[in-house]
Amino acid sequence: MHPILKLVIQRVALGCLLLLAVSAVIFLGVEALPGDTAQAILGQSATPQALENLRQQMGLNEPALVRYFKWLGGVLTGDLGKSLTNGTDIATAIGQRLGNTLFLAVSAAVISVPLALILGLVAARYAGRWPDKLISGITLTTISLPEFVAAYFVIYLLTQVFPVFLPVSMVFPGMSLGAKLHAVALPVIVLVMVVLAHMMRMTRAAILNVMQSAYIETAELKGLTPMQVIWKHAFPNAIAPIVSVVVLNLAYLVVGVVVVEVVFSYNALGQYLVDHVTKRDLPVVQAVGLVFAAVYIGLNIIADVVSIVANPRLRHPK
Amino acid sequence: MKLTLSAGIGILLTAMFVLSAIFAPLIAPYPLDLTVGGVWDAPSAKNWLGTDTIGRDILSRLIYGGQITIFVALASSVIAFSLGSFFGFLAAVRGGWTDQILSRIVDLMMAIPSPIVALVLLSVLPLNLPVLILVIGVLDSTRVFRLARAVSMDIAVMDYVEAAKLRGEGQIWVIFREILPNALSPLVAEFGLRFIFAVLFISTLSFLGLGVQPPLADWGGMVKENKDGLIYGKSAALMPAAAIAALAISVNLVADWVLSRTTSLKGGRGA
Amino acid sequence: MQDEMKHLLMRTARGTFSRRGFIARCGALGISAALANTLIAQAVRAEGPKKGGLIRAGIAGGESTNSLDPALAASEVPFVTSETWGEMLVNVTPDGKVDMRLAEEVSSSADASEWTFRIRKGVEFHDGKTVTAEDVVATLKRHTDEKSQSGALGIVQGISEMSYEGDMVKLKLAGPNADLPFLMADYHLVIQPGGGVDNPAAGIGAGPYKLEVFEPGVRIGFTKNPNYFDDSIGHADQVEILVINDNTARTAALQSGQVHMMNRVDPKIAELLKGAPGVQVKSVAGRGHYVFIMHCDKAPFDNNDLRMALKLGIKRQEMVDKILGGLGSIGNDFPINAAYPLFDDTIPPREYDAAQAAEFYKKSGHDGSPILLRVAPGAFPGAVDAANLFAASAQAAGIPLQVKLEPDDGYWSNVWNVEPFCASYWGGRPVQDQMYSTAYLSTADWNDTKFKNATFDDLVLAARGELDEVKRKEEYSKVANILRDEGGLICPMFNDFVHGVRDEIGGWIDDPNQELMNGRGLVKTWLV
Amino acid sequence: MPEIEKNLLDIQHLRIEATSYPPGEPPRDVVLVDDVSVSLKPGRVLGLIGESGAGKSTIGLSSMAYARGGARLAGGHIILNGRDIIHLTGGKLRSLRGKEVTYVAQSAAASFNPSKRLMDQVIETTLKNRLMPRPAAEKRARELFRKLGLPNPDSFGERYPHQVSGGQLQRAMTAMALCPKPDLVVFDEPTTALDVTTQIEVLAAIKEAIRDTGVAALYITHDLAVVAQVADDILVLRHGKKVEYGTTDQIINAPKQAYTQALVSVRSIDHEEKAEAPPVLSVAHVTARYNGTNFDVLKNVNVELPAGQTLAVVGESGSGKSTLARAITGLLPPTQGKITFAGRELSPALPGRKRDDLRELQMIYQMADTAMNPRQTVGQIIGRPIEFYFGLKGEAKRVRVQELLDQIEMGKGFADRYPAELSGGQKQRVCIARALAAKPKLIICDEVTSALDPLVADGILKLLLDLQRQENVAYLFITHDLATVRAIADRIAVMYRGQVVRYGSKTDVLTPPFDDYTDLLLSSVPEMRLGWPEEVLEHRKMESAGN
Repeated sequence: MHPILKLVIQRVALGCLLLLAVSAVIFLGVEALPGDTAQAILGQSATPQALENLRQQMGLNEPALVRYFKWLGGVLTGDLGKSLTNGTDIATAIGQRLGNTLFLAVSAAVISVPLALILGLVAARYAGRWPDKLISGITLTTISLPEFVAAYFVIYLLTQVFPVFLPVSMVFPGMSLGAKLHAVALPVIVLVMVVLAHMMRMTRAAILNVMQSAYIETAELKGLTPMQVIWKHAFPNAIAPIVSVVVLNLAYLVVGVVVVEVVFSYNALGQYLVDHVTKRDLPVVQAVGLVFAAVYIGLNIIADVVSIVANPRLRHPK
Repeated sequence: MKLTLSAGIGILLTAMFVLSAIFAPLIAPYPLDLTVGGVWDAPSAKNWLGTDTIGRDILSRLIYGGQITIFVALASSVIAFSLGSFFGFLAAVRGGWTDQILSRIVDLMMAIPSPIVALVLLSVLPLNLPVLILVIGVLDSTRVFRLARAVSMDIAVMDYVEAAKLRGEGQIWVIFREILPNALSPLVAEFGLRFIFAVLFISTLSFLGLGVQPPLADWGGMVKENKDGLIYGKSAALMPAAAIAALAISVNLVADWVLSRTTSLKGGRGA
Repeated sequence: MQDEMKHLLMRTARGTFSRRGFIARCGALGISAALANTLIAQAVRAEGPKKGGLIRAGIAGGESTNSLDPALAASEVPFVTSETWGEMLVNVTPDGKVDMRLAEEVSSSADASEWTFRIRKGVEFHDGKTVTAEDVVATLKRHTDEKSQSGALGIVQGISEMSYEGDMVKLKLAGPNADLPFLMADYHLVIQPGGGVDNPAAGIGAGPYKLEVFEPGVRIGFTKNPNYFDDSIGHADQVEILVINDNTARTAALQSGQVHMMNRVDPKIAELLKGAPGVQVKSVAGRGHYVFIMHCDKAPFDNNDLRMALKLGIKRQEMVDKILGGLGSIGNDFPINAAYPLFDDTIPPREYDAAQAAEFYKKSGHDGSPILLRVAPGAFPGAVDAANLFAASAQAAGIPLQVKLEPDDGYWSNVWNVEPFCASYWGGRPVQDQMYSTAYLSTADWNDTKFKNATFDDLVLAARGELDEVKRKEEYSKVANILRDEGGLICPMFNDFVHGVRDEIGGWIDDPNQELMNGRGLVKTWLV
Repeated sequence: MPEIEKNLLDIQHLRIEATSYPPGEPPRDVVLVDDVSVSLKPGRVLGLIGESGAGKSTIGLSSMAYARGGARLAGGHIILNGRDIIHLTGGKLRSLRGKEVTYVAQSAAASFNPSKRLMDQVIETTLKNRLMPRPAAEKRARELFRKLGLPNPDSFGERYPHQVSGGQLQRAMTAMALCPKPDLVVFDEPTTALDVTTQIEVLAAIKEAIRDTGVAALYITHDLAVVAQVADDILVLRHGKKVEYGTTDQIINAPKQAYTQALVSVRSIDHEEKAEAPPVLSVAHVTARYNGTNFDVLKNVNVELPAGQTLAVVGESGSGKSTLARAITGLLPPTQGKITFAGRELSPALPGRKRDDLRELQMIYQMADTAMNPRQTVGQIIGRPIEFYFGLKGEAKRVRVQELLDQIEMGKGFADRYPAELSGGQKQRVCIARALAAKPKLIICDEVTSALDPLVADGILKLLLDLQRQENVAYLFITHDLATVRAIADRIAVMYRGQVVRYGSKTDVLTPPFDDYTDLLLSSVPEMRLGWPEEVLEHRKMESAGN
């Protein structure tokens, strides 16, 4: 078997193992959260009778491990259970909101990733000169700005001063793509601001790091133009680190955007989680947590696989 | 390596923030919670940065807020660091099972997105500074662990470490005398970045209502208090926001500088 | 001047200019109020409602955990939702009269202990079934069930016997109650087919709009119910609720025209919002009040001296000015104000008195450990600031009051009614009795101050059955005084309901009962 | 009348400067090359020779108007094909590089882009300058591969750098340099990184290629014996200044300057092998493998080292000589066999060893820079073992440190310096002192001189011999350089593929008849004689033909 294939398979298997472990941690961890679930659900109007009924119905009296495996079985068969607070089927609820989350993430990624790479290359090309300083300065500012600040700033600018976009970015099934894109414009702008800087800086760093190698000098002594040197000789060898940071940011776009969702009342997974955490709606918290972890691990696997494939030593063994 | 202009600015600003935080009671023109003006007065000679939602002096609150923000951020990044780097070094030096176990645990922790964990934890745990600091610190220590491990892995293969082992030195000596001094500068730079991360993270948490609690004020909370005025061009919320950004930027500049120094120490080619 | 009159008149007719304002303006122009009123009436008739279109409301107070079961409705969005798809036996009109809905006639026995409702004929549920007396009884029965956790439990518990024959519903009460029709207007008591027993969250009712999409915590969409029995309301073809809990986003949405109306305009920005083009600020003096509630059964608040100390340690006028931006009136530590019938305006308002407060505090023998006041920004607009002001003034009186900020999400399930001392608000009720029996009777299941006082209970019950207005007013006065001096309620202010409404909206009426025209803002307005 | 041939390259009064940033000090300008003039006619080969820091590479690269990290061409003229290129920039400069002048770097392994096929890299400049269409370029490349004696030249270009050996890469790099038919090729220590047996072949190949293509060349090296083989003229440099400039024959046979004479006479130390003595170390039937691998890097090794004497372990990279050291120190516990040290058997693994075992068995490394903690002063570095083994503190320790510093011929004031402030030789001396501080019976020296310039290396060897006399300490001396072996060994073990192929006293090992490998090894050692590599290779051809 080709060594790459072997490595990739190993990596994927490892990821699945990790995911399994994570699922256990999430389940038991959430179970261990302080606070009486039943009480939290029924809230003020909870009579002892109702509480007891609920505990029974939730099987809170069974041992944790049993409940974990029951849950896991459900997950594997695509059944995430029902929300305790309003009895809706979690899988379907998550399905739609995950769709929205991904939609936002992808829209932001499509803009930010290429932009980041280009800026990174340019900055590396003119390292230490004014274009580099300019780019670095701008990105440094955006990286240092809390999301919510950026968010309110664009709201003020683009819905009040220049009313071109809508401040509330809810998207619904049946909206046309155009309408959706128009709706999420503001959160996308904010997210791009946030992730662009990081990716661009890492791209620049990775390239400059490779620029230290002797074969770059060889390329220079071949009389290649600086851009040729970077593009032909530096970039191919900087792919692995760049990919890993890109993936890191993609993951962030999926799991880290609660604030943006809140500010723009964007109906995605983050807010869904926040709402249910405080209600101790355990099944939901566990399900969402698992989904997030899965996305995260999945992306990391992709990153590893890419860097494996990008490595000529592995691609063309001796 | 000479001190660059940007680094100079960074150090200057950082120092300014820290000092004003330390001597807050001395410099703040008004007490934290005193109402001295109307709602959202514009900046004036009396209130340099204007007043907030219930007419408290923003400058004063900024200064006191800095105290909290910087303290919490500092404390949590210190925790993140002591934890992360110690275990990172241990993993690198011990290798074998120790490394395996520690690394897998960290993988596990990192596989569950930290904002989510923070959200879940903080919305159920009692909200006070120690808890806040601890949560941020522990969550953040994983990244430090990775870095510390990577850096010390490079150092651990150096001949002088092998020499120390051959001499019969104990692990503590190897970690603290042979590895730590050489891993310091990249770690210092990382510390800067972690600190910024903590500042932003705290602000965000406070913004979500899960962070610093009144009557204490931190910058994130202040933005939250005053944000409603933003869309009417009331500058109140921009002040703490700017403060956060300024602090982050200045520390960033310093960190970048340290980082560039360390890479230039590592050498690469050239005269 | 002619033009100005016309313009104002038109806007008044559409409800985008307040009646009061118009009459005042007329006064300024030397026109008698009487004439002004007739002018308005004519104008409104001339203007008339426009049909069609889509009306959107941006409403705060909804979570993705909300359910469609009217019994569970506890916050703003579910309330407006059930008011839009559901229909009750009766409503309450802005001027406090009973408004016949599914019931077309109400009558009572002489001692007000037995009531009969005649159900309107030929009204259909959204699923095509006809509304019958049986459905009504089934509905009421469902709310009496312990497990249903209905917010109306307290109300229906007062009914000892329900029966129907033909289109008549008979209710025998445990004790006499002159206000029963008002109770039947409670928003939990949406009439559902078969009482909604088999599927309470189906969203099937007899209301003016049919439920189209229900995305809890996001949006709820409706289309017009063609078979609705009353075409004087329900003008738009479609209406939609967008759940926007974030104040800034909500306001921005209104200004950018993304929504036509919003609730909970933060008083701080009311002034600023008035300046914005195309937007009206509608502030309605209502029965809603912002409160700090203590559990009378939990230390240290089980000590009345401490409670009194806190009551004296708050600056009410400052609250009204700073928190309500003047859009409200001071409260007097009982939940009733001039907006209620039979209100006793002779009870002296309680003033801030540091000395006395300190005295009471000393008397209470409290150990001086910090007294935690829990508050979330969403408890009521400006809640956090209010709490900080309270803390400041109390500390000035030597009371170690400390504010503890809680997250918005889940505040109503984890803090309110759970923690012994927190900020809260009440929307108010159409009549005094209902207010008291919902929250202050020992048996009340929303008794969020855990106030248990036999004499108080007896007085409330007596007043409830009392048909003699004078006697009744005296009794309510006593009730108010007991609560004011012994209760766990600190009520510094009655808030106006402050709404933002766009100029395109016609037919807006100031309704003191509840926010958003008693929850029917989407139903009763139209697009101009 | 015949016109005189024009110079291809004319370097006049060249001055190259750089700015250095010493830690903790203000940056200052240093002169790398100072007033050097030299000229080169077409088709001729000029050897640039000198120790590290002599500025030979800097001059070589200046002929491409290129200066490394931060250095700048500060003065003089570089006239190539009749025009001064010192101030060329942009397109003009780029069309010069890789077309008129090409470059062969010291470490081809690092100088090839790991993620591109060799062929694409070899013909890159040819295509870029549109010298010929791709097929033609590839054809030429294959020819060059063949000429340079690369294995199956037709498919060689399809490989990636990591798929071929160091020697082959070095030849590929030469092919890359020759491909665009340049006027001048700069060879920068092209064989230094190679094993002797490979070096001789590459050297011959390069020499032949130069002759056939008639290209002019600058050949940079620190090894006179090597440069003697290829160069027509030699420029001897020191500290960036010209020392001596003349024909190869003159420089080698009649050096005028003292420094040149020193270079020529380097490695002339010899030393009498000592009589038998009881062994301080004996390695019996040691076999070892790295865990996770399934083949033995040491196969049944048996050697003995008499007290106070030197056992030289010779072999090329990968022969397992360093592994032997690791096995003895306990870093790599043997799978079989036993190691007896000072009469007692050592526990195979490091943790099991007694403190005295550790103390009496010290080690010195090849790379002195990585062998010392850059954050510790010389005093701390040497002082630690003193404190650790003998518990000396404060003044006593300081005195002992100074003693040792004197022993390694480093005067006062060094104790407070950091490694970064020392020269290569000084660093290695400090390492020796650190070993001595433990009062060891045996010091393992792993290639301790191979990273140093010849003269410095000699100094170190002399020092080691003196110390052996004074302290009666034994050395296990690992090296690939037979000259060094001659200089210091009492006994020799020749290793090849993890086995000791020849073992005995120096005289026995170095006198014929040889086994094949030792023969190969010995014959590959560079000699000053002109035409030496050809002879050797010719001889080998015949032998292999004979068998």
